[in-house]
Amino acid sequence: MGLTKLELENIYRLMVQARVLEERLIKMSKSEDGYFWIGGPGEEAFNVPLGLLIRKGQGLDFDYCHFHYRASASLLAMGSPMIDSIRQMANRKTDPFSQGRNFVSHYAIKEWNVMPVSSPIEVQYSIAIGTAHAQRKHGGQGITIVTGEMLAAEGDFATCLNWSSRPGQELPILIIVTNNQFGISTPFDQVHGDKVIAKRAEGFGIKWGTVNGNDPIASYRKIEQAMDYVRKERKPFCLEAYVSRLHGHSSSSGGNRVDHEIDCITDFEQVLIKEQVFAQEDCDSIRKEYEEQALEDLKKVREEPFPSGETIFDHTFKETH
Amino acid sequence: MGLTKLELENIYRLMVQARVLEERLIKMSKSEDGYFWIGGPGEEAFNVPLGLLIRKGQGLDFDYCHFHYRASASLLAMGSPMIDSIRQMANRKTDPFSQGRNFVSHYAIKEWNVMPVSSPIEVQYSIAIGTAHAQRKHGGQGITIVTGEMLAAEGDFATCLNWSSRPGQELPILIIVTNNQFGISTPFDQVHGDKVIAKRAEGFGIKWGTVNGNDPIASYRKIEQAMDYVRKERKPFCLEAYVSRLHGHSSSSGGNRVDHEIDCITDFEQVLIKEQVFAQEDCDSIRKEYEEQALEDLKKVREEPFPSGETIFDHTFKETH
Amino acid sequence: MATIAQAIRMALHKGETELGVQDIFGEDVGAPLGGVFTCTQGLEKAWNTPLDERGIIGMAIGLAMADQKPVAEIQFCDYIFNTIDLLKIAGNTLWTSAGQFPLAMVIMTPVGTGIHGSIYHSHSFDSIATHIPGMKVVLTSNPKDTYGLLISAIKDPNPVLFMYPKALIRAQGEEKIPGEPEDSKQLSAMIDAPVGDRKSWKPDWPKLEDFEIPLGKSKTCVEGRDLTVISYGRTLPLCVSAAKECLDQHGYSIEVIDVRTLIPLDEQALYDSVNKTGRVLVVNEDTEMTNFGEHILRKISEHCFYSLKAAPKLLAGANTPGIGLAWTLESVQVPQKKSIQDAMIQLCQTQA
Amino acid sequence: MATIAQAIRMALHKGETELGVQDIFGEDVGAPLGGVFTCTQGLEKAWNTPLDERGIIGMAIGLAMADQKPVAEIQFCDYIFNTIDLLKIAGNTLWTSAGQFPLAMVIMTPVGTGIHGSIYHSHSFDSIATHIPGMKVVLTSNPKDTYGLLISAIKDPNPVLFMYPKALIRAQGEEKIPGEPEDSKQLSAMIDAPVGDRKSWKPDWPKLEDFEIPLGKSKTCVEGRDLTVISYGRTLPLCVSAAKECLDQHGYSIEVIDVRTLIPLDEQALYDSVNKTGRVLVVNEDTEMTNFGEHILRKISEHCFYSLKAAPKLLAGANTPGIGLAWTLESVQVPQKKSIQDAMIQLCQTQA
Ligand SMILES: Cc1ncc(C[n+]2csc(CCOP(=O)(O)OP(=O)(O)O)c2C)c(N)n1
Ligand SMILES: Cc1ncc(C[n+]2csc(CCOP(=O)(O)OP(=O)(O)O)c2C)c(N)n1
Ligand SMILES: [Mg+2]
Ligand SMILES: [Mg+2]
Repeated sequence: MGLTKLELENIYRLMVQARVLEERLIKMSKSEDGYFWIGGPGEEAFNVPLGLLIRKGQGLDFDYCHFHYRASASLLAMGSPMIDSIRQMANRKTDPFSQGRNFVSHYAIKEWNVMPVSSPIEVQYSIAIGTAHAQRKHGGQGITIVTGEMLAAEGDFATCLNWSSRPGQELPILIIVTNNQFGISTPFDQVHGDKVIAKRAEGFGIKWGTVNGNDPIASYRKIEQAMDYVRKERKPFCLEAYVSRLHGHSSSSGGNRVDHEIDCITDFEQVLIKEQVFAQEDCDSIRKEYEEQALEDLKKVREEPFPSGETIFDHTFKETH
Repeated sequence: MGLTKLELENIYRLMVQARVLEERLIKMSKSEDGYFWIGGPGEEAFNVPLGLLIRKGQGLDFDYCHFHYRASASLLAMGSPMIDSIRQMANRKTDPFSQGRNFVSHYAIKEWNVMPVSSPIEVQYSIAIGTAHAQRKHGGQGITIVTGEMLAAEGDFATCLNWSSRPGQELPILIIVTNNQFGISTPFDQVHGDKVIAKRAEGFGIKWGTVNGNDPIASYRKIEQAMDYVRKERKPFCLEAYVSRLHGHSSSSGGNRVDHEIDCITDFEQVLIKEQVFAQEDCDSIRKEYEEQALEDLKKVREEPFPSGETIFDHTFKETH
Repeated sequence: MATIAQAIRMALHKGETELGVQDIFGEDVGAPLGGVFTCTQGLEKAWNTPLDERGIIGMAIGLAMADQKPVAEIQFCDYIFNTIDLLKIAGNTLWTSAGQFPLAMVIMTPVGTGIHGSIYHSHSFDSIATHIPGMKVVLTSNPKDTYGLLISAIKDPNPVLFMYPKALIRAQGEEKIPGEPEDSKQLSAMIDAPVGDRKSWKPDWPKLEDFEIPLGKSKTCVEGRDLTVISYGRTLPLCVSAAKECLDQHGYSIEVIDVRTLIPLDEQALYDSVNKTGRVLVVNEDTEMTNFGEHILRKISEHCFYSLKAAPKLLAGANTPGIGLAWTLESVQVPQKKSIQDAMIQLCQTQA
Repeated sequence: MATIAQAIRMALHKGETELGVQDIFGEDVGAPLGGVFTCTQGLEKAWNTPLDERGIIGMAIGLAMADQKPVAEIQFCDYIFNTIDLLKIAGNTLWTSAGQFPLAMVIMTPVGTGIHGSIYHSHSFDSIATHIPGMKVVLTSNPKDTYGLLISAIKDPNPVLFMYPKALIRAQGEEKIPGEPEDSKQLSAMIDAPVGDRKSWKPDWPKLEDFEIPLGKSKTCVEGRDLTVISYGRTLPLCVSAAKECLDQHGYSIEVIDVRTLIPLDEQALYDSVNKTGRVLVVNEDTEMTNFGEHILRKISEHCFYSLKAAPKLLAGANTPGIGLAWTLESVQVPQKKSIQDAMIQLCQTQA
């Protein structure tokens, strides 16, 4: 399959870890451990390869990531520990992304160029052109990556396409649409006449492609190709991935597991078992391992403090010197 | 040429009338008769046919017009007298569009479905979907027409395309882009990677076309075709017209005549003279006739009152009964 | 008793059947969900839009131009901020066209804190909304008013921004909407969609009495002599209950006024009360800089300055860029009953 | 003396050559035009954007995230209203990320009336801007301050909204920017682009002295004892000249303060003045409902209530949906020297 056994194992482990994390977060949202949940169960097969392929680091030579709120698997693949997401879910002061201020899945890591995830969907598309513009001038290998979705109905997606394709000023940006066929309760084809969103890129002279985001190997390949093009050609590429939404929109819609969508992890398990990378027992024990870890993390987090009310004005402005 | 002599004559007359009006308005902007000027000299060959082909009237059975600020020739073709534009330029109380409140070329005629022209470019594209939606439900022959341009860089153009093409909910809307290759001082190809804006419609499954907007006969035919499609099929169509901008952007950039762009009127004159519709003298005397009328109109307007300072709160709200 | 969500639904039902409303729309507003807060469940004319607030407001303006009486929803007011230019157009089209184009349209949106909504589900919008001329602005605090005000909003020939506090949407009112069924279980059985498959479900709308509350009329919720408290939305019931406790526990007689309509504002009622009490506290939860409460206080200072016995006071949201998720943060960022009560007592104790 | 347009250009030149500014952009900001008000003529790092305000602000935020110190222009503040959500993000990113992502960026935009700008070239933006937490806000009134404040804005690690009054952009200042050439003709020859073909033109930048004005410091333009007048932007010079005439003609001693920076606001200076004079008038030209001047007055009421000898007053723009083109309209919709003077006299005459 082009990937080594070790690579496959790694992808699988991260997918399971991400799933287990999300399941734990959902449980927390239904208990006193947290409030609102939103996250990415169902997107692991696409998001893990994405996270693995990102050039992680700080500054123009690395990739700027403008993610939306279903990116947990990418973050874990980049090396973010589960406990940090649990901390944000539990709105603890120790949450390294927002110190208990923001919803879970709203990552922000300056040292890794993970730009703050914003709740308003769409704005990341018009903000991403800024980091990409800086990288265009800087040269090198660093690129900008932006993910999102049905927001392709908002104008900022057009802004992104337009500004990415100015003649002679093309931006090194990978524009990703992770299409799960829904926006909350609204089915995709009720509000979109175009079947393939990425095809809009064509009108702007931007290359584009689609991929089955439930297939981690295909996703890996396609992302690698697309990144390669953007890194070397310093031009935009628009990639649409078809993914599942396995626990509905968020805790607001219950957060329960749905049963009519493809589960990329069970599918991938079958492939790995068939290819003798793993036996079923291995799969089970990997899951168990992460489940235990998540629970242990949660216990630890429960002992950590909430942010104090006196901190509300902190970081409103950066001090001038 | 498919159009009768009478029709050609009428088109020519209206084009000249529009040009003469604009020239008069520009003179006013340089005198004490007015302040800021903006308008459409250079767009007559497209805008006159457009105005003539509109189903003029009030309500859903007629065409809703969401124009931008270069539509004077369409308005004259619809039957608006020159003097009303002069009144707006002179910010008189008698200005029927805004009673001396708005800039010239900011038309608003409820009885003809001419929606208020707004200075913010782009918003007409997202507002137009509203009248079109009402007409979709109503049926009949009435359609919505929206014009604008480089604003195709603003997201509302994408909004318009997206909402016009929802499956089963397609809107009867003619989406027009009058491309004059400039936005104030900024050349089109500095900020657009796509050569043909209308082509963006394709990504949404919307039919589109282009036309030489300096050719009144081609424009007439193309608009007629496009309208026909929209009226009968009750589906969107996107039409891009290439036009000239003969007096620069507005009075802010001087308002002087430029010499390197096609003048549709002199070109059309040559055609008409060649086809023996007119002799050169006829052309000259038509122009003279309108020039005299415009001057007379201005003299009349000079005697008309300004709006009174006491009226500033009028029409803030409509009274409830 | 009905909830605010149910009150909205019933008013919109009357709107679509009797008052000429042709379209009710927004993100997830149509079937199957009927709105993230169920405010549009079971309505005939409700439909789902693309995820595009600019399109939603643009659509509403266009429909109003075509005399369709649209009711549009912005799912959370937190997501209205990319449409301010369009709201301004809604507000200025009549003026700009010198009276030719009235825009009869309602924009509904839930506002405020109280649902652990963190940064983007806790915004207030009263201050920016009231700075957009030409639009009427309502912020309701209970189901009965919600019904009566929404009926008036729909009938109004002008654009009306209709806000309701997220924290109170599901709480039952203390007063009945005239004609609503005695039993709230009965109402629920009639008009709340069942869990699960709703394809064949149809609401059974109760016959309500004709009832409306004119825009621009405030309501005195508690009468008092020592202090006037002016509020609206989520903080209003907190003010009422704090005032009652102040009377019981400290003997202060506090008047509480729910302005209900921010534009037009029932100014005279406010002046009359302040002229009587000589003390004024305005409470809302928007951030406190350039806050609509400051407008109220400015007008009161202009009209009642020489009756004032103590410095007029505003209790509003802390001027921070967001509301924190942790309750330790949210609870001190916006007024709660305790902080309202403290402010009341402090003002009552201040000597002229 | 330099104009505001020239002051901006010179500050941006220093910005791009010495202070790390990498990008100066907006609609028509680059060559050949250099901005519709020539504020960006001759700058190396100035470029033309697509006609897309959301893209412009998004670009600025993204560049700031990549530490590029962007300076973005919105051509007229009248066209900023579709970007409020993005401005809010500029203002909340540091807070939301718990200090990780400071956004050093400047957004410039011309504001106000006075150029017969009708509905969409006459807007003010001070009230809505000051309701966006996390952003500093400047509104300058003369060339020297413009230079000094813009230098500080560029150096500031936070987002700064930098506004300047359209009506004053081309007027020469009364005070020199330290180091500017003696003769304004000389300055013009050095840095104003020639009419016509500019392809080979290069500005010859004067060497200015190091000079900056810290954000958050107001300026007392006229000292006085009877009344404190607080203003900024276009109305500021009108207040100064009205105050001088009031002294000459009526003997009233009026203090005039230019706040210059709206956020952070130099509160103590205002309190000190009002405590001294006992009377206060705030003048600006934004519409008067939920107006930043009401914030100033609320804070003053809180801090100086017992020093006040007369009801504090706001003189601001009429609450209409637009400014009319006809001068008969505009002249009565926003404060002019005459109406300012009338308000001054009236306040001075009011007895405690
Ligand atoms: C600008 C904006 N409008 C509305 C919302 C409320 N909202 C949160 S998620 C969501 C649906 C998003 O759907 P999609 O973009 O398809 O992403 P998905 O949740 O399916 O991954 C909506 C409407 C929002 N977050 N931002
Ligand atoms: C939203 C908005 N931004 C900026 C402006 C200022 N402005 C007025 S006209 C113009 C250029 C418009 O160019 P284009 O759309 O190509 O139309 P044209 O003037 O060429 O007909 C600009 C930037 C505006 N009117 N509206
Ligand atoms: Mg989706
Ligand atoms: Mg153009």
